Amino acid sequence: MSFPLLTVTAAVPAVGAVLTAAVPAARRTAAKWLALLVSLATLVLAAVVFARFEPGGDRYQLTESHAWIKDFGVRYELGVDGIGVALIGLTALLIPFIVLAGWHDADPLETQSKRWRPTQGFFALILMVEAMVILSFEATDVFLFYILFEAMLIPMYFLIGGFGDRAHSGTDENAAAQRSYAAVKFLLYNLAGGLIMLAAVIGLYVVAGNFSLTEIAEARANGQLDMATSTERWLFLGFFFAFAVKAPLWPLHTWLPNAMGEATAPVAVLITAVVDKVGTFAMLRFCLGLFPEASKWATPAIIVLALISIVYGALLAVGQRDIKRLVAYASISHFGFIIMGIFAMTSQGQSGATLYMVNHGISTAALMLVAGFLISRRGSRLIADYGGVQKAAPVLAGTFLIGGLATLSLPGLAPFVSEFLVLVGTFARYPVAGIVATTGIVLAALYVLVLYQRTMTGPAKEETRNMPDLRARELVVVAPLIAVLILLGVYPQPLTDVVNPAVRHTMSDVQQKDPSPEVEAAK
Amino acid sequence: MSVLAASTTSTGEAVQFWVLGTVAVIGALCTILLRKAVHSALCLAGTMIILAVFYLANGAYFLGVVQIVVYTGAIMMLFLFVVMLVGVTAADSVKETIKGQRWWAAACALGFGILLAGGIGNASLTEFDGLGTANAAYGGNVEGIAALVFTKYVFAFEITGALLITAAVGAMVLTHRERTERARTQRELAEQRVREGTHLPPLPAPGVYARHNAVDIAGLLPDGTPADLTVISTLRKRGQIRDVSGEALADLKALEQRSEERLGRDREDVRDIRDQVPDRDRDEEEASR
Amino acid sequence: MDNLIALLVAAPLLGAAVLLTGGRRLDKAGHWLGTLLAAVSFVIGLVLFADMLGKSADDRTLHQTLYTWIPVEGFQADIAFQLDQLSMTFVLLITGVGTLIHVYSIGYMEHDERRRRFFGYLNLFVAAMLLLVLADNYLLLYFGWEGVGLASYLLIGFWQHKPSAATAAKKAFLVNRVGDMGLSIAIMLMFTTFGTFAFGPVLDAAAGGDASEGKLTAVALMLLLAACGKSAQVPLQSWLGDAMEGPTPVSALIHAATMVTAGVYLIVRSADIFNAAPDAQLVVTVVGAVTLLFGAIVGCAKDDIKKALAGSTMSQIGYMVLAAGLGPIGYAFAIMHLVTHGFFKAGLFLGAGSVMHGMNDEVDMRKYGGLRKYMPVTFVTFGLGYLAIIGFPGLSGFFSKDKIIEAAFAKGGTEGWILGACALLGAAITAYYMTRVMIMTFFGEKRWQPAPDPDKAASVEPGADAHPGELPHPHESPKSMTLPMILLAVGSVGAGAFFEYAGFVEWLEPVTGFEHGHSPLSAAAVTTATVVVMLLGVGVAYLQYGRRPVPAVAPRGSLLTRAARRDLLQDDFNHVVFVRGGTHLTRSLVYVDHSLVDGVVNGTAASVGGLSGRLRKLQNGYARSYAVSMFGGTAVLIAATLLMRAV
Amino acid sequence: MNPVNYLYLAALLFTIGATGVLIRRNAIVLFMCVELMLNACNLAFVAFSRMHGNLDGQVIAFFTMVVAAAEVVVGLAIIVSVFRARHSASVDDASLMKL
Repeated sequence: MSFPLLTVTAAVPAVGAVLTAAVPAARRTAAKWLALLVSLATLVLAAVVFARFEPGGDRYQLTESHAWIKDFGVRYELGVDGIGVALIGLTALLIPFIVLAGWHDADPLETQSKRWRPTQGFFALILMVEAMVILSFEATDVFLFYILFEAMLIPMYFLIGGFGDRAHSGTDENAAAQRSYAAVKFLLYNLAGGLIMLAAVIGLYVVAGNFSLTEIAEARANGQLDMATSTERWLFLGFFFAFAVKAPLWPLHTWLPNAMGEATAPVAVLITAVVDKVGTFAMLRFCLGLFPEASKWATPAIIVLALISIVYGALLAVGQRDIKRLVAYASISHFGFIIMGIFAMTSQGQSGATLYMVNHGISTAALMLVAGFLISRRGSRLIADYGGVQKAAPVLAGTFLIGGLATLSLPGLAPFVSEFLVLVGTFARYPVAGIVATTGIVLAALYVLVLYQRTMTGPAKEETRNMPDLRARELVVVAPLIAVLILLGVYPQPLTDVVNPAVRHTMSDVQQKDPSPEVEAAK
Repeated sequence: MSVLAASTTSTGEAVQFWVLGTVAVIGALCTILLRKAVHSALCLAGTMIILAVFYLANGAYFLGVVQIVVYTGAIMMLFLFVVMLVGVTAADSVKETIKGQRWWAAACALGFGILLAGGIGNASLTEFDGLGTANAAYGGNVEGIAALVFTKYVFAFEITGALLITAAVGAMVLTHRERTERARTQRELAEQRVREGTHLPPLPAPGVYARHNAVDIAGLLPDGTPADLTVISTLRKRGQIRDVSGEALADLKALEQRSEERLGRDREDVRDIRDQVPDRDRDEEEASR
Repeated sequence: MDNLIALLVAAPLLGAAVLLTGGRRLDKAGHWLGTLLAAVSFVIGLVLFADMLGKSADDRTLHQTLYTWIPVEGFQADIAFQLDQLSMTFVLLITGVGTLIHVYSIGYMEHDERRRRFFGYLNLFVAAMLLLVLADNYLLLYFGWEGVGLASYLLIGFWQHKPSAATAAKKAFLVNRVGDMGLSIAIMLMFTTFGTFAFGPVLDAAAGGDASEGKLTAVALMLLLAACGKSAQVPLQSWLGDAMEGPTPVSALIHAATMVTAGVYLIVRSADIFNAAPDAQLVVTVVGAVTLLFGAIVGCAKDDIKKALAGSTMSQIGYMVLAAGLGPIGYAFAIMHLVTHGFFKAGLFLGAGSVMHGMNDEVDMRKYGGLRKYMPVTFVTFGLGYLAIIGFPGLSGFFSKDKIIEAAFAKGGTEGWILGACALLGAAITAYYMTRVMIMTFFGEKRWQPAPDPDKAASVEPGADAHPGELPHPHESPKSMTLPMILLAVGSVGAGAFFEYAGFVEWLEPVTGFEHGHSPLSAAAVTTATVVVMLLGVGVAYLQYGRRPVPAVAPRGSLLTRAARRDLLQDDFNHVVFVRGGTHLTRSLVYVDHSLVDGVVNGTAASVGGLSGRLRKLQNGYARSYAVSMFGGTAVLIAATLLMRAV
Repeated sequence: MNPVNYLYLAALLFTIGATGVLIRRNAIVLFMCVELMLNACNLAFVAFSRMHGNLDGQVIAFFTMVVAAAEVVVGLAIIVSVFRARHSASVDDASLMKL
């Protein structure tokens, strides 16, 4: 038996979380360093996974399989394909920055008791989320995945509800009420999705007799497992609903702006850049892998919803007055692109969607973390409270602009590659959808530039005149992210190399071929 | 009674069943309907004894005896003790406080009873074996039960033993009251009385000297009326004060009558005093006797 | 030789990277570094040019492939360059003019504390522009296309503390994005039609007639949309006037000489597609003709010297687009006019910058007058540029513009006549407004003696040495500024004749193709007509502004004048339709999101909560009450059991 | 007579006991009613034991008694301590089990 690399990759942050939580109250700083070290160790392990993964090899690699609940055929079954590897890499890459960006976000307040240990809890919860997310990218057992999918709500709930943004307008009680509203909304929304998924998981078990993704997919491909069309559709919808809540897809999106608005910036990044990716990832792996026919059946409707998400999210982003909510709506728009790419059922679309998941994670992290630094300086989330920051803090403004440009998919930065692939892939099959989606790029420019103009340019306001520029710690957070954005923007090959084979498998799962160009078709 | 293997029972047992069964049901009804807890307890004890007889009639000799000894003798007595502790005379109010409770209870009980009866009627229990062979297997009912208890049910038996011990300890823990604060000294008590200023000297002693010296008899005020303050608070709360003022006044009246007759004088005001005697709680007085 | 192509882009890119991340320690030498790297790029360009001249005409195209940019199943985009005659022309224009403007900026931005960053942005622009013209596929071109958009955004908004500059920058980027949308749709169409978007295969396939004309027309129209955005053609022209908020060198380099001509490049580059889509070509010519008149009319009404020149730019690019729309008879002339325009318009802008430099950054021409004595060099160079743009015989504008007018007539049919007439009319108006600018600035009496209006002074460009509130002391600019102006003036004078006689058309022919048009009018007739209308325009302007004093406050003017001052109401239209409409749309959507989408969710939550509140009353805390429910429940269970048994 | 009548009697007694639980408020009486229900069950056990000729029923009844004894001990102790704390043996006074 080989070394259980995947288990270890997920276990390191989990153990780290427990250790961090156990650090005594007085040794706050030690807890932070511990969390940072653990997250860096996880990053190293993820790099090892990346290196050990052979793009030309089997579909699922580094597999592990142990019996878990024998009576129901539930197995502890892990394995990664290229998509999983890319997303594990994203998660492991972002967590150290999230930890570093949230360095002071959970310091206990003066008024709190000395025995209270919010810092330890904060970092432990972040590591816990990391462990669960990584494991969910690795799980090839539907039941195991379901458990993780649901379980990660718990630490997220506490992160949102327990550690709110200290920059808020209004009284503390008011802010606490809003925070708890956001946390409960997050939880209920996702639980509702999860419950419906549970029903579908049980249904799948009844139909298929086990939970193994690989076995079920294989049986379906061989024709050993026949599902009635309606059964398959219902099961598909059950899974898809849960993932669409998590992703989030219009009209199931309203929890995201609340959650991202009320949480601290690092937690907001954790939500949108990491946890939500589980939803889109699962669409690719489980919806398409388990229910290819139903996926094809539902595609038109999903494409329409995704289009609405794109345009609607962008328009609402334009209309926001709160920086973080603006980013949240922008994310909704971007998730629309990802989902559209997945269901376009073309190689370009799906590769693009996978790259989009990674790139959106990094670009949103860059934008949101810088926004968090900005907000922490002024103590307000309202765009109208800023102006002329550029003069006082040029580096902050510059990094903010780069994050924004990445969000609007400027060529040369990573998101462009993925967005264009999604557009091309969609256009090849659904030209009208492709054209409508391109309006998204105009609207993206609008909300990003309006945000930049209102916060960074113009005459400096009294409160922003002496705003300090980025500190060393903050620069350490932002600079590598920007470097990665540029690198993946001009040289995305390392990613595409691992993603392409996985997409080829997915395409064969759904038995789709790329539409061939008109000229070739004519010949 | 020795051979209980038929599908019917003897006529004697039938008579016994119908007579005692009726009494048992009446006892049960009285248990739940009588207002005073002590009456309920007594009725229940009666029902249990009848059940013991039924056990015996069913060939469960050991259980019949245990029922009397343990249930009626020990458990019911325990009930009575507690009733005594918390107030033997306190009667429940008959007024229902929860809206619709009685109706719901009645409806549920009726439905439940009918369903149970229907269930029993539905079951095919037309013939039965009797306990003859079973009792005879080990040479008697007690031996048979013993054999079962110490073989097949030995674990259950041991566990019930543990349960009993635990229950005993639990009961002690629950009822034992740890003194959580230092007992106040007499000096402190005196100071408190002074501070409160309601009743400075020690409370007057109960009893009417030379006539009654029991603690439940209130001392008499100079005008012959009883002073409740002289009786300890427990009895006062239970309303168990024996009032002898009437007696005393009657004696006084008789004395005055005699002296009247002797002196030939008419004293109207004595009658006034007698009218002031409250004729309250006549039934309570009876209850305390 | 091939490997040098990447260096062309790399040099300024390196400059941008170093200058933008280097921090304050580069403040002292940053501008020299930027200028040097632009010059290096120019030198490499010259080397490659010399090499190219040494080869035969059909063998001049160079390719360099660096690596595969986006390798995805069925989709391959390379980082690969293609250097042919067309690209070469642009490379020399961009790096040449670019270097001159770097030099000019050293003086112009001398007192700006953020000069290092300015040079970083300029370098970034040069790199992106080179990438645009050197790309060998449309996706890489798109990269450069957006890159110049970004550089333009950064440079227009360079003085970010001015809200007007920030707004103008945002507007420019947004309007350009609408055009970019066209480009990306065009690329997607190419991909689905041809399975690739590299120049070679796509253009060959288009020329070979493999694709349906409908598809090609769609592609061409989308490319035109892109060109309209970048080249400020109607209907996406509104950003160019506002873009003058940027520092003047930026206006000269980006918004006159190079970036705005990218649209023309795109059309000429995609010549094979347009050739195969005649309907699209017609649209192109119409857009060009409308814009050339539009820009000219706007240029007549503006009192702001830079905005007048911006109108002129729009108009001149209109000429180029018109020429490009004419097909093989016009491509070469479009590029020729593009290059000559690059020289004289850059010269004019630099001249304007020099004037503003000397006039306390005053931009209102009504506050100029009689400056020729104070700024002789500026006067002479500006004057030569002026003569070139109005098409004075012998100067560069004459050669290029005359050819375009001729080609327009040669289009043939009614269209030819209409387009030719438009072009001629445009020439007349050009002469008129440029004369107006010239007279108002350099001739007549001084109108700047009283101190500039304080309100005005505060709102003007706080460029190099702004001392608002002080009296202007018109003076000649430093050498670093005049030298580029002189060089550009030389170009304005000589470029046309040089191209005419050195065989520019033949040089471009392998790339763009060339046909001689058959004009219904003889070449001599067209030339005569052009010169006559030009003189007419000059004359009218002289009568209106030279003979009479210019009022310091603009008269109300006719309806047309007033409309032209407001960019022919285009901005008002945009404001009403897009800005206000968009604001209402987003506001109502925010409302919908909050009350409808979220309302359904919160409503569900509230109704569940209400139901629970009612059910909660059953939970009254009385054990007996619970006992009843348990008892009832047991009864129900028994009933169920019995029923099950009964069934 | 059929011994099934014992079962009917047990059912009746059980129902009476249950009704008592529902309508009485005095915790002690309530407890007695519970005892009544237990006894009714015991009667049923014994009757069944006789019917099936099997002593197991009696053993179970025996255990029931033991458990009932334990329950009574603890229950009464609870009543006493509650009475001490609240000076009341009414179950309705302890109505804190609500939202």
